[in-house]
Amino acid sequence: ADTIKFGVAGAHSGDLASYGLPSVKAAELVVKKVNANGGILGKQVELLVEDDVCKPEVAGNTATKLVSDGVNVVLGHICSGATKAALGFYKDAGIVVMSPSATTPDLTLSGDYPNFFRTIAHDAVQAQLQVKYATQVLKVKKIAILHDKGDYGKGQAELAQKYFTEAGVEVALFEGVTPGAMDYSAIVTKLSRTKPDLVIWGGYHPEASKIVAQMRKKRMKTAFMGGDGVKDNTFIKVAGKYAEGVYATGPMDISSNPLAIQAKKEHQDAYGSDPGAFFDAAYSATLALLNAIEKAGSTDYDAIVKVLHTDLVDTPLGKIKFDEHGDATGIGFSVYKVENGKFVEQK
Amino acid sequence: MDFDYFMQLFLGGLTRGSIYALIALGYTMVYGIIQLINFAHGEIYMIGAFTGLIVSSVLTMAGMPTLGVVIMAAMAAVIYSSAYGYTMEKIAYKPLRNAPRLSALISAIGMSLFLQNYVLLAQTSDFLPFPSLIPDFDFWEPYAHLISSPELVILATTFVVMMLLTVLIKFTRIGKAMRATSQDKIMAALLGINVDRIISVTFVVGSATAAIGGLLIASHIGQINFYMGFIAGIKAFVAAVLGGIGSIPGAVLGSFVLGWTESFFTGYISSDYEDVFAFIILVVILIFRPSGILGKSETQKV
Amino acid sequence: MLKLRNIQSFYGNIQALKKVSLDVEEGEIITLIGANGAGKSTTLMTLCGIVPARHGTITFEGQDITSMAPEKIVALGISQVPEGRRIFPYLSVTENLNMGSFLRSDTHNIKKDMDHIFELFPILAERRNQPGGTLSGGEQQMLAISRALMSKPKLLLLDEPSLGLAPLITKRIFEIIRRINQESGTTILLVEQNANLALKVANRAYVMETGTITMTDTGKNLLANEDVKKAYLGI
Amino acid sequence: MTANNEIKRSLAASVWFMFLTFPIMVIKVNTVTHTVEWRWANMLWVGIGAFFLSMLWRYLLIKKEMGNNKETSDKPGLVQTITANPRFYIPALVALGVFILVFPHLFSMYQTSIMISALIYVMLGLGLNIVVGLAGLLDLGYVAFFAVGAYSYALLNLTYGITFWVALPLGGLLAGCFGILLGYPVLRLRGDYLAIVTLGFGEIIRLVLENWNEFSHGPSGIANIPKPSLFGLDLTLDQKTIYLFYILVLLVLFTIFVINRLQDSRIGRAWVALKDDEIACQAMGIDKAKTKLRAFALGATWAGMGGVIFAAKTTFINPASFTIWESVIILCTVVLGGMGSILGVISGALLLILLPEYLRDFGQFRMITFGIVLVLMMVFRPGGMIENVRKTYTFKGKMEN
Amino acid sequence: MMKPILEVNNLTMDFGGLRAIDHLNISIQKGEIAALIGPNGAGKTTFFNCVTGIYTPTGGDILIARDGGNKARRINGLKPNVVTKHGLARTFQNIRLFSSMSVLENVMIGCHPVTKTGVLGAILRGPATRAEEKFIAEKSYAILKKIGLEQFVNELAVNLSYGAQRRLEIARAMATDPFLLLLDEPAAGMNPQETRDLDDLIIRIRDEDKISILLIEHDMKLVMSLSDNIHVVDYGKKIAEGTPEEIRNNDVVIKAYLGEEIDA
Ligand SMILES: Nc1ncnc2c1ncn2[C@@H]1O[C@H](COP(=O)(O)OP(=O)(O)OP(=O)(O)O)[C@@H](O)[C@H]1O
Ligand SMILES: Nc1ncnc2c1ncn2[C@@H]1O[C@H](COP(=O)(O)OP(=O)(O)OP(=O)(O)O)[C@@H](O)[C@H]1O
Ligand SMILES: [Mg+2]
Ligand SMILES: [Mg+2]
Repeated sequence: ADTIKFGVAGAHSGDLASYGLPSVKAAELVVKKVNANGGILGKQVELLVEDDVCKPEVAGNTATKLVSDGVNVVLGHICSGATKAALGFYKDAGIVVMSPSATTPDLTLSGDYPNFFRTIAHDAVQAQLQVKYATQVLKVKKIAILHDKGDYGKGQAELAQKYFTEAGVEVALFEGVTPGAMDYSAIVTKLSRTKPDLVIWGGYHPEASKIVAQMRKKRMKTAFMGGDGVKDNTFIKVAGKYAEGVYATGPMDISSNPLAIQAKKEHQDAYGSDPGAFFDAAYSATLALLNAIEKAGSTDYDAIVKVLHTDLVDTPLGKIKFDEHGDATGIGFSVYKVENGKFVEQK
Repeated sequence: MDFDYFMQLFLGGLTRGSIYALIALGYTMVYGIIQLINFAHGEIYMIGAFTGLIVSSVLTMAGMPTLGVVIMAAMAAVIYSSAYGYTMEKIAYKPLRNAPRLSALISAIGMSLFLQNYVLLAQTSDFLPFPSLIPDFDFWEPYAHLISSPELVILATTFVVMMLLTVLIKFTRIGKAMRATSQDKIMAALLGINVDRIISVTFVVGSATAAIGGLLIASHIGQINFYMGFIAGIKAFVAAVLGGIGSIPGAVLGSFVLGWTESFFTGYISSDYEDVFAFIILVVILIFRPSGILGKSETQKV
Repeated sequence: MLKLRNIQSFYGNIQALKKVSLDVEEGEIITLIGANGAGKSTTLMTLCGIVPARHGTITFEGQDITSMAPEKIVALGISQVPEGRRIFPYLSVTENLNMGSFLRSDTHNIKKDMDHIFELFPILAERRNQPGGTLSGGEQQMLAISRALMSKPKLLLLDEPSLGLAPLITKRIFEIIRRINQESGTTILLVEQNANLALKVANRAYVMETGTITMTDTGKNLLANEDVKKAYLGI
Repeated sequence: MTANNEIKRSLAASVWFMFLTFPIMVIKVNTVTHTVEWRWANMLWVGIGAFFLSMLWRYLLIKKEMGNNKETSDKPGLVQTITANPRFYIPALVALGVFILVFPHLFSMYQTSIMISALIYVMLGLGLNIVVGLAGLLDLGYVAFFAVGAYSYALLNLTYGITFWVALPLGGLLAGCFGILLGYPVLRLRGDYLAIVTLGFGEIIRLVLENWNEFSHGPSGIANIPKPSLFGLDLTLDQKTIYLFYILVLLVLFTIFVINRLQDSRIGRAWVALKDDEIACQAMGIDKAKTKLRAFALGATWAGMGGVIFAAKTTFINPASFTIWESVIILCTVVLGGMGSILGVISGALLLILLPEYLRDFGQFRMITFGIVLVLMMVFRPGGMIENVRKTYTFKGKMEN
Repeated sequence: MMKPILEVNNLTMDFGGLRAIDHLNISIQKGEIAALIGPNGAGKTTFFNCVTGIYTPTGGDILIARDGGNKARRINGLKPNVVTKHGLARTFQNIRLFSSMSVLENVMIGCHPVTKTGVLGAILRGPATRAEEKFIAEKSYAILKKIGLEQFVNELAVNLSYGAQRRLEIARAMATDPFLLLLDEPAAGMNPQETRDLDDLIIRIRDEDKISILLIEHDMKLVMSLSDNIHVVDYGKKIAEGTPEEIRNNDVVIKAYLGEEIDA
């Protein structure tokens, strides 16, 4: 029974499974390698994978289950809402949690959860970057903001609205659309009447690709920019030719990072497909967590937290450590543009 | 200019309505015959889309010409959706024919969950790109900003399907048998109607309609995943009820009303409360016409 | 023509028929009388295959139909006016009649038969486009009988055809029964509470009590039978 | 009927399922590498599986039919025997009571915590049972009232610092008022029309919570909702959980008591009558709208109280917890357990909430199993786990001959 | 002369283009047994439906007065449950019993309008509620006894024979404390023996319970032996009114309804 218990929590079934399953795979790959090399502190690492379906009420139970099972550290959760609901339980139990994907600024900035870390930059960073790029490079005067009414999307959109307004850009339209709707022609029609210079999207890529496609089919050429929910290869795959020219902010380009290349290859070897959403962030988080345990020499909460804040670790995202709030340093955002079917980082 | 905007919203609502209608038609047929809210109908539509995608990808890779691919994919989708619909009825609904109606509803919910997760496990949870099966017609290019050629095809298909189904139900022998079966199964049997077969036929026809819908809609929005049927199913169900559940033209009209409501509300007010408004329209209409727009009012004599 | 031998049937776990044997010869009018709940309607439903017979055999024209599907039995030429009328409520009067001829293919005769029906029951002609569900009780009864006639059966099963009919119409119904029996040679199995009229029209009759046939004789003899008089004729 | 025949039919089923699952189980198209993966092994498994399952299926169906026929009315099921005879049910109740009392001390906090979830659903199920099981109104938007309760507590606590114990009745009351408000215009709708309108109301409430940030904090929800306090004592998380567990047990008992009383009353009888025949009911002087509204409001009140507890349990709520899916699950608990039967609804709720939790080890197969269980339960026990045998009022007065 | 307890003036009911009731006038005196007869589709059941609030009449007045006093109350368009509260109760042409309830409970439902326990009362079950429950049960039993169904009290209503079900409907209606009972074809589906019992029962209800009766029936033997007064309608219009003797010999009635000879 002497193992390091590594929890992985997130949506592993249901409609959001595609955001949660890549993290499981990342953790599996890393742990397999670590265990093959003799484990950590002489112990094997044991994965405890628990589904929260991205629902806050389930996340509470998931967290309790992991805590009851004696988990040492947790990778997850995936959705901000579920993360928020679960954090209290981990905090009381003194367990470090690291999310690859929960981007609500509050989670770290509120200071309520010293046990929380993340390997993704929070939404405010992203929004500021979007504003900077839009005003300085694209020189937009008037924008429209759409979101999916969800926890993640609307949060992003609201931050964008705040920063764009501060920057003196007119926000001509701010509306939520229904996720999963079969058709967005009405909102696209409305967009085309508003004539914005840029459409900012807060939300995930499936809706984004539907909206972009419908814009282009209506012969609308307005630029479109999304957040990290859009910067996903599935977006290009799904939106196809309509993806061309779309901007998306996302974690800085790591495709030349040898660790990232290797991780991707491991995934292809093991599962025969390209990795999915948040894979790199999850891979890095797993490395960071395991490294912290190793460096701390135990699974003691304070020791692990201390290492996380101080020790630089080499990951697919680059060399990272965590600032006083728990946000990973050195993993800023960049703006990407789809060119010839690829996200190309814009300098 | 503003008329142009109105027209765009009008046509957009019409397209959205047609999309709902293609699913609502099957819903309403199944409801008509066994008074079951077939929660899993949306999943049949999803399976149609998946089958279409799989077959078309395989054939494309095998080097078949586009037209052939489209035809083969459509046939496969229709055949498989029908087969799933047929099997589903035999497994999950037929044993429950004399059970309380709510039990059948729960069975349908279970079936819906099963089919979703079956596709999730056997295929993927990811969104998959769906090829655009309908090309942009050149002659239509001047009006494409109003309504695109694929949307035009969807509209036309909805119309044709509705007509065919209406003719089927109103004028053919099997249609008469369907109507009789839906009203009194024992009496229908006493008049020489094979009730089991009629119910199966209804599921097959309803599922085939859903498959056509699945293909067209998937090709219109360009993506599919295992979960696409659920929301579509709910919306189509609302549309079918709005129009008067059990009525074929009602399902189409209800879908249009729903489509327009959503479109105009988004266009002139705000899409934030689009669905809220759609449901309010539903409530208001049902308050004034408790059996839906074209529904039959209760004619049970006291 | 029709033979029932030791039929037993159940509703769930309630046994409705304990031991029913009866014979109907071609061209006869047979009446089945009995108190409420004796199992008369169940007998008719069992022989049409709606209620499964758990024991015993039913043969029709020499063919075993005991476990045949209802629609197959009906196709052999049996037609029933069921208890409770079972009019299709959303179909118009004409459509209801058309359903009666569902298995027939002689289109032009169907039209003629329908006109004939409208002659017999003018009120139905007046209501021809009204949904069946909105008809009055008696109108529905007429429609149910007409619908059965539309199928031109060899064997016609009538379950309380006079229920809810005005005296004038009741008389007409019994005339019709006699007439189709004589003119088209239709065999008739009649269940009636109005035992007086029913026994008068019948060649032979069976008396049923709590799921069993207890007596059988010619209609005339039963009319004169003291027990029958007391129990079923109210004399 | 012969075994040979059965095998033939199962073989046919097996072939049919191999055909049916062919594209989805066998072919997997990789759109990145443009390759096709043919998984023929799957087809084999489907074939073999379908063959044996089909045999089993047919066997069970036949058995079910025989069971229907054999079971005589004077031999009630096991459950009925136990619940009807004090000699059996008193010891059973005592044992159950003791078990419940020691439960949180025997098992881990996780077990207690999911038991709390399950008990919340027991409350919801019993509440919905008033609407669906007793009054026969199909309500697909029950979660709306649950949301009203949860948000009542969260918001009142946030703005006015109102505590759990004040919020509990208040949340119930508010939800009840909502029930009347929403019910009034739509109760004349019949059957499935009512179902769809209630579904609409459920969605409206959720969408308003999602969109109206100023009021409800939008989709990001409300966090740090306090758990109930015990005389201002400072409790650990563990103790708080146990405390909440006991509160719920009491509330469930209270619910059972109330429903029992209602069932055997003038009101309860009116509900049953209304379910049987609305027109005859009105002809007996029963006000249809008022009677239905009562059921609706009572059901809503319980959902509201459930919502308050839910908020206290999760300490975080957002609109995503109140989707149609939630209403559907609650409905499933009612029907699966046995509509109208208190014991049935309780077992249904426990099964449906605990099952997915205990199926955690199934991982991805969890939901598919869940779906299969729903279908199988309904096919083989359409009346629910514990079929409701309505206890009719027995005349106890003297029956002179 | 006493004022009528039910007075219907110029009642008209249209269904789309169909006029089912056409300026019909009928009045019922206290203590009378009246019959409403007429061909199928004449509008008899529709008349009941209008009077009991199931349909809102297109035109005309329906007035009731419990004691035949001068204070008549207009009940057009009131809801069925309100009409019942005012003292009109009915049975249905197609039996409409509460199928999942016992015989006793069916009658107990009939007591609904004369009792008043609410939600709170039901939950608390105080002495008043308990007394009321006892009262309901005993009253219902007494009615069943009068109707002759007491041996079936705890039986499910659906398990009764047809004739018994018809009588149970009458019992249920009586439980609402009506002053006028409207019976729609009470003898349909009964054999002659049962019909005779019904005859006695109706007379007893009138004499012992002081409930007046209006019945629709096609069984002429029953109608002729029971009725004080017979109203004949055809195509929604009244074509005759009078004592059984008068009606039996009325040519118009014979032609439209009875046929040449009657077995009575
Ligand atoms: N659907 C049913 N479910 C359960 N029991 C039934 C059902 N139909 C009839 N029964 C029972 O079966 C027995 C026979 O009923 P059946 O209807 O055949 O009698 P009947 O002779 O036609 O009487 P009636 O003169 O009242 O029509 C009765 O005891 C009745 O209660
Ligand atoms: N809801 C309705 N819609 C249309 N027509 C109706 C409706 N209800 C009744 N009718 C018609 O009104 C006429 C009177 O019907 P009603 O039921 O009152 O007849 P009735 O006198 O009771 O006849 P019966 O003796 O056959 O029961 C009938 O011709 C019937 O078709
Ligand atoms: Mg009968
Ligand atoms: Mg009538």
